Amino acid sequence: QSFQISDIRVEGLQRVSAGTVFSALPLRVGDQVTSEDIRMATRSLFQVGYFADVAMGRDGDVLVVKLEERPAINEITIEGNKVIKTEDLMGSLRDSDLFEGQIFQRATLEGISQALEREYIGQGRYGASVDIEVEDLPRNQVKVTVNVNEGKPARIKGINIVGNDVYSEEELLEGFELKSSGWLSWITGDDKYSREKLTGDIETLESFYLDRGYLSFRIDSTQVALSPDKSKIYITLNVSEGEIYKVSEVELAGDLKLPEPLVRRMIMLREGDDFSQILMTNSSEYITQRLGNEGYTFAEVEGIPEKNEEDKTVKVTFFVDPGQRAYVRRINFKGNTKTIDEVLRREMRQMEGGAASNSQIEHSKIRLDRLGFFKEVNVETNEVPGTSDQVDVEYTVEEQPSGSMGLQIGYAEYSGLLLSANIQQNNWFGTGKQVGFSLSNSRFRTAYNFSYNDPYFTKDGVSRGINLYYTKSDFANFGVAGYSTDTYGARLSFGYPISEIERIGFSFEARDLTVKPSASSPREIIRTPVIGEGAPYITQTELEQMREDIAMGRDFPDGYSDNRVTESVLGEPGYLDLYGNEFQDGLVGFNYVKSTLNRGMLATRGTSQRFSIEAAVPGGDLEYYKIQFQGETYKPLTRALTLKLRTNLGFVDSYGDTELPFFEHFYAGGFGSVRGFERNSLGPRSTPAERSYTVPFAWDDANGDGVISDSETSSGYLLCEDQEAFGENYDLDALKCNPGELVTQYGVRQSQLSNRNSRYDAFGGNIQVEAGAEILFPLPFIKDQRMLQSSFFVEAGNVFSTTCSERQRNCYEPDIDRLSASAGFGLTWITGFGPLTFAVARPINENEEDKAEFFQFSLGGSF
Amino acid sequence: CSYFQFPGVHKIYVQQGHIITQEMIDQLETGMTKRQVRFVLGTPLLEDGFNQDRWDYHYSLSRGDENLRERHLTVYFENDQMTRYEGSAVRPEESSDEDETPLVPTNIEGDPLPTPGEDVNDDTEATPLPTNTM
Amino acid sequence: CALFSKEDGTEPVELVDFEPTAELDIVWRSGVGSGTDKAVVKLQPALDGDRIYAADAKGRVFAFNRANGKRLWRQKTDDAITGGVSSNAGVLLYGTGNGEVVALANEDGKELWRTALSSEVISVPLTNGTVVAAQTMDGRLHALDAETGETRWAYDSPPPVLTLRGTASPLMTDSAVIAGFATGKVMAFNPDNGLVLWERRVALPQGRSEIERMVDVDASPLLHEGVVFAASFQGNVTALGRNNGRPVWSQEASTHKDLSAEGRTLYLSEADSVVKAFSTATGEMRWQNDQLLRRLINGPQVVGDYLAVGDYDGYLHLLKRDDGSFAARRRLDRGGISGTMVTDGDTLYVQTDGGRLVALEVKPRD
Amino acid sequence: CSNTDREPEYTSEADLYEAAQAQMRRSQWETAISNLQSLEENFPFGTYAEQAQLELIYAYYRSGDADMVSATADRFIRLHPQHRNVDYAYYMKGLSSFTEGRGMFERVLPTDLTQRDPGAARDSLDHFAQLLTRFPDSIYASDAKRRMLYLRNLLARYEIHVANYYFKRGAYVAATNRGRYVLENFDTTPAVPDALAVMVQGYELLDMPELSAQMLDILKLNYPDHPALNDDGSFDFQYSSDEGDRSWLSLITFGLFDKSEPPGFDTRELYNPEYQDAPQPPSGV
Repeated sequence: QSFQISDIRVEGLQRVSAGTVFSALPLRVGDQVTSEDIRMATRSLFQVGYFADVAMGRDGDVLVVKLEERPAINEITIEGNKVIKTEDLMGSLRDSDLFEGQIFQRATLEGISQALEREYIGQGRYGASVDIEVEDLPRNQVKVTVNVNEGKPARIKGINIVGNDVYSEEELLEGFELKSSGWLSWITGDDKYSREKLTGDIETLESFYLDRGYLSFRIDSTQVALSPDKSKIYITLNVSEGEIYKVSEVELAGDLKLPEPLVRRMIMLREGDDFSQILMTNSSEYITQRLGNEGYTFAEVEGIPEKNEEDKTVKVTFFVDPGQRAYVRRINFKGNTKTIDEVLRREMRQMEGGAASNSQIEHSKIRLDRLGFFKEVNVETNEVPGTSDQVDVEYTVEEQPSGSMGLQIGYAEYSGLLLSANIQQNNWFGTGKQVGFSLSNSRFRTAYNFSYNDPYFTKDGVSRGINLYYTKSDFANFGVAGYSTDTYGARLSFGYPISEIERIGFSFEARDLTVKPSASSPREIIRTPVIGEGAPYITQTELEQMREDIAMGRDFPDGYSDNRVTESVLGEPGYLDLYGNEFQDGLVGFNYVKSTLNRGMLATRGTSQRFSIEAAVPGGDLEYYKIQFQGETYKPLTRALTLKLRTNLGFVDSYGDTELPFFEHFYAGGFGSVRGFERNSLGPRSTPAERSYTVPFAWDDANGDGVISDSETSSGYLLCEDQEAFGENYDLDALKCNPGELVTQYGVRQSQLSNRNSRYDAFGGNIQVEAGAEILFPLPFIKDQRMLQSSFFVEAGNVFSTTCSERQRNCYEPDIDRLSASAGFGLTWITGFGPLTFAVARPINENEEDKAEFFQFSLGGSF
Repeated sequence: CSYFQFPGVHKIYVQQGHIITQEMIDQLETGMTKRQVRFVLGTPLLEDGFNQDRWDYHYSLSRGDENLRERHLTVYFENDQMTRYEGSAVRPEESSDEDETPLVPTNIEGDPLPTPGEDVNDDTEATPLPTNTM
Repeated sequence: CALFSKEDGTEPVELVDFEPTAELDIVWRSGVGSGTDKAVVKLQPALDGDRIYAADAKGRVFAFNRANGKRLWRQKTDDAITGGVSSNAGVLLYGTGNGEVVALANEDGKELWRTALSSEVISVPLTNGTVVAAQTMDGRLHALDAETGETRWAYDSPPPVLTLRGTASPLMTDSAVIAGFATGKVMAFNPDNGLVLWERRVALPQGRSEIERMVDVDASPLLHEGVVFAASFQGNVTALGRNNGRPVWSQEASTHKDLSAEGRTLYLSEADSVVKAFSTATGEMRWQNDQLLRRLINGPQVVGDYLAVGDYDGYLHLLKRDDGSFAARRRLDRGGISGTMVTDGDTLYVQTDGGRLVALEVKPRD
Repeated sequence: CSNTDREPEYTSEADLYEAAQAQMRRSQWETAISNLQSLEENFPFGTYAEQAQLELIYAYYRSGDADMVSATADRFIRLHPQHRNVDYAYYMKGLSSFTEGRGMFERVLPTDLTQRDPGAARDSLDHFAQLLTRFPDSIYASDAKRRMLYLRNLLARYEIHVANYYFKRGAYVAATNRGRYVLENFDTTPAVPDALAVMVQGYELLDMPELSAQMLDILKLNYPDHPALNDDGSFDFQYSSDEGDRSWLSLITFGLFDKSEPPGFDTRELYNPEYQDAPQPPSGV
């Protein structure tokens, strides 16, 4: 019997919303309903899957729907999983839509264990097992606990190729991705089996033989066998090699669009050669690409070999189908949320509205990579819907920090408040302009520097840049460095491309430089005075003090007067003595750069050479020229390893009669030069200033109490060997005085011999030779490798000098085994604050004076 | 606005528009429908919404500010039938050989094709495609 | 719950101690090259007349006098021997990892012939004097001419995607060649022309993953009193009529080691190293010994009224045939015992993985 | 191994909701989020359940977690397809991707978004469009429309910048097509006058004078006050195929100083209002 529904009442709803029930219920108020309709409705409600039980009742003309909801999963916990992280497992559960809040069904249990087991088998852990406990919770919820026993990972213990006579097993297995467990396997994990890798390796094996002419090579069968305890895997490949086929004839077919001889020149298979699949595919790729350059973006070229079994020869026909010439409608950029569009578009070699050329599109991608602003650049060419000859080119970039900034505020008792800030941005506000300014201020040093360069001052890439700098320091009383320089000046530089990969540049600089010797300036810089023959040297300050005393009429031993403090007294002249310490100069520079590096930062392919020459313009105070060459090249060794070779050569000399200024010397050691040694610590040493500490003075014990008191000291200078001046009972030997040494009126202290200044600071040299070889390798366990570059390196280098004075230590003419060398591990990481570089290195060849430094670290180095 | 610049500044080729050869023009006949013209000459890049009955095929090649070559072809229609065309092919078949600049210049220096018969066995990795065609 | 101990339930169980009721006396002992060097191979000695032949994985073949172990001759080859040796009718046979079957004259070890097959030979090639049968990893059974080694016929039964390492050695009788395959089937062929006499499925692959569906018959079929016994991995052990393969009985079992039988009892070592005894007539299980759990024991071998079985640590265990309880135990070689052992009824010959050949006799302890 | 500690005994549903409201007022978004989550988990059918989910969406938005905003909004839409405030969920999905591209960098420093890839803002166009198709009369419809308009202006102006570059580069077909793209796709945006100017100049440089004149008439008709128009109605071409004049300074310094570079078309001040901030969710239970 049927009845008309006057109303529908739903009971037992907890978690599911009424809306879902009504949308699933095929009946509506007012329908004439039979028992058959009700049975249908019940079934459809069941299909929703949320309800354990559905009962339809009638209360007069009201349809009563009694529902019992299935429990919902309140919580899923996974225990015992080490190899695969919980989120990944949860992720795969979510893929088979099992997650918290989901309705729990019997099938869910089966679903969970199946999903997890599939996950483990995918990792080659065949022995893994999963069991699940379900625990009821109040309010119709359940807690699901999954404990996983991951078992041992199945490792490949043997790969055996049967039937290979011509090539040895090692040769064949070398190109395989799957390897049997070796000592490196725990890092690379190449002994974990996966079916995709095996199919990939089988293809590698097939192409190995086809590339060498074995056209009838066949893989008869492959077996993957597991040891009974499911922990060891054995792979067997049964092959039959067949013979080498020779190329009998090479034919071209189809519409070449290019003159035939040009196309033939690109085919690398000649009659009579052994057939080679790789040469055939490469030839077709070159032709395809050449057609692409002519605008035939959709060209297809295919080489078809036809075997002749009897005489083991093969006829190769290249079918060329140029397809229609394609044009680029639009070039779109995605991902440059910071860099402005023009900075990317000006690197494009493919024009919108022009014929599409694959090599130009690819070349433009490399130019974007070379900017150094992007971590990743990808390009896609998509057909414009509705046309057969128009494409849109999509460049997707991922931006990376392309600069460094730092702020240091500190206080040190010797330097007072130290404040320094520096910002160097190669993509200033995304405009592609390079802007950098730094200011640092402390009690003994203030320095300001501003640099600005616009690489695209003109659309063709003429760059223009200015650089202003001002530093002022006064180390005078503080013997930190051998000298300090105050300098200010401005530099205008510009450059332009002379080809796609070569640039030349010029720079004009005006510089005013003042050298300030410090108390411990070495003698090469400023002479150290000596009083009389054989007497020890005294410092400049002490010489000034003597002059003052003379001027004030202090009594000097006879014969010493201001005129004595003459040439002979002052020791051999240092540089500043000869040329003063104020230098105004104009500097002219020229540089030539050729770079095919594939990325602006952390390159992994290509070569770059930079040659530069800088000279002081005659008429300035200095007359020197400086020639430098930097070169680096990257060669792929294997899929993961890259060899980086680097060299750095420099030569500076004077051309006029003024000598080479010491502040233009090259230094070596530390980052960017020879890691493992202290920064700028290699090469020739300066001779330390002679200093005499002994300042004995005369004292006659007038009151005989043996205690020095002011009244008893005499003033003025005494000749230290003059016993009578000191008074009879004064023991001169205790004075340890050097004959001819003047003594002043200060008190007698326990006299110290004038000790040499023990620090032999590096003085630099005018010839710089550096070279380094590095093996770049991906760090294990790290997913995003694009911001990291780690390497084992061997570096050697030193600075030499052609004008060594005999008293300078460690100063040699250029000589190979004088190169200080080190080996170690280096890491560079590009962070928002600039490149962070670490190095750990051990010297393998040291000169006497070199100071090794095992661990070195730098943040925000300029680049 | 060209201005005197340093000698030897590397300027890139800028190529715009369609390469229409004489062979294509010979295939044009009056009365052809738009679909047929599109098949012969290709989809016009400068399809102007305001002038449905006029298709312009412009070609230009310049380097820096020097205009090396410019051609133009306009096709006129009346209710989907070609009435006439005016203009010339980019490279008339019998062009003199002094006009050597290529139709689609590559802004890539030195296109190093590997010398034929390069020995395959020595390279460890399969010879990579010459991607950075420097 | 054990927080720190390494136990995760997959280590071999400790040896239980017991009151020995028999003694294992070593008759003689001699070296057989370098043993199996950890490769999963099937090396076992072969008894022929008063000699015993054996080979190691590096290609050295030896012949000894069975009574005193004196070495008669030694042949050095550079084959990677992965299956062997067997000796019959003057011909000594072994299979190599490079897919070859090699025949030597068992008189002096000189090479008679060598034939390349389609894949690795990881089981013992056998001959009945006229035909040599060998099984290769790609699931093929090859029959070669015993004199010349030329292939007479071959049967191909392609294995499933994932198989167990190793294959069964074929069973040669005068009238048939019976071979077990990775598909879980046992087939009998006419040795002269390769005609299929009968075919029987030992176990059906079930389960979801490829692992659960492995049902390889790696244990060599055993002929005992007119009944052929065959057993599969993760499957069953079954008794089949000799000439038509009709099943007599079938029991659940999972083994990949060779079986042995004596009187009315069949003995086998399960994959998880439980030793079981079944009645040859009804298949009903007489007893089982699970005190060697997960010690990777090899196939059992009857000697006198005892049953010998060796384990991964090199111990040789002697069980009483009537109830399976331990009777004696002796350590032969630290390298482990995994190959099948051979006996002539009262002397047991064991080739250990470390490269030793030991002849033992059992003396009841008074 | 000890079993995990049981969660604190739940306070009543109302207290949890009030606590979350208070935290939101004090913009302690993290704690508000955890309270709202525990409320939803432990009282899935309480009176506050649905409202808590809406508040959760808003809390995630204010805490800047765009992914969680769209995830929570999707879940709300799936669970309560007919809820009266479900339009808020659609709206918040659009809004979260609208502001996602704006890192601290852009908000603080004045960056011209029309020259860059709007990033996620491009997806918010479809979210808002979805909102407008499903709930044309939702209270958020007008705000969504205004945001869509703002985004379309952004994308249109982007095209004009590209056209200016291609004029500088000398790729006149490319420049003209960029102009046409604006007319065809962004016809009501304030970039249209500049697009017309681009096409006038483009056709001129492609020496197709009649098309250029046609475009000029349209420009003069619709935007007589466009700066590129001279008083006599002719067009002030920034590029011309013949020689432009150059200051003597740029002549002698090889063009390194005072290079005369045409500014390109940019009449944003004239025709383009801006639009920025975002409203609160609907209150009331």
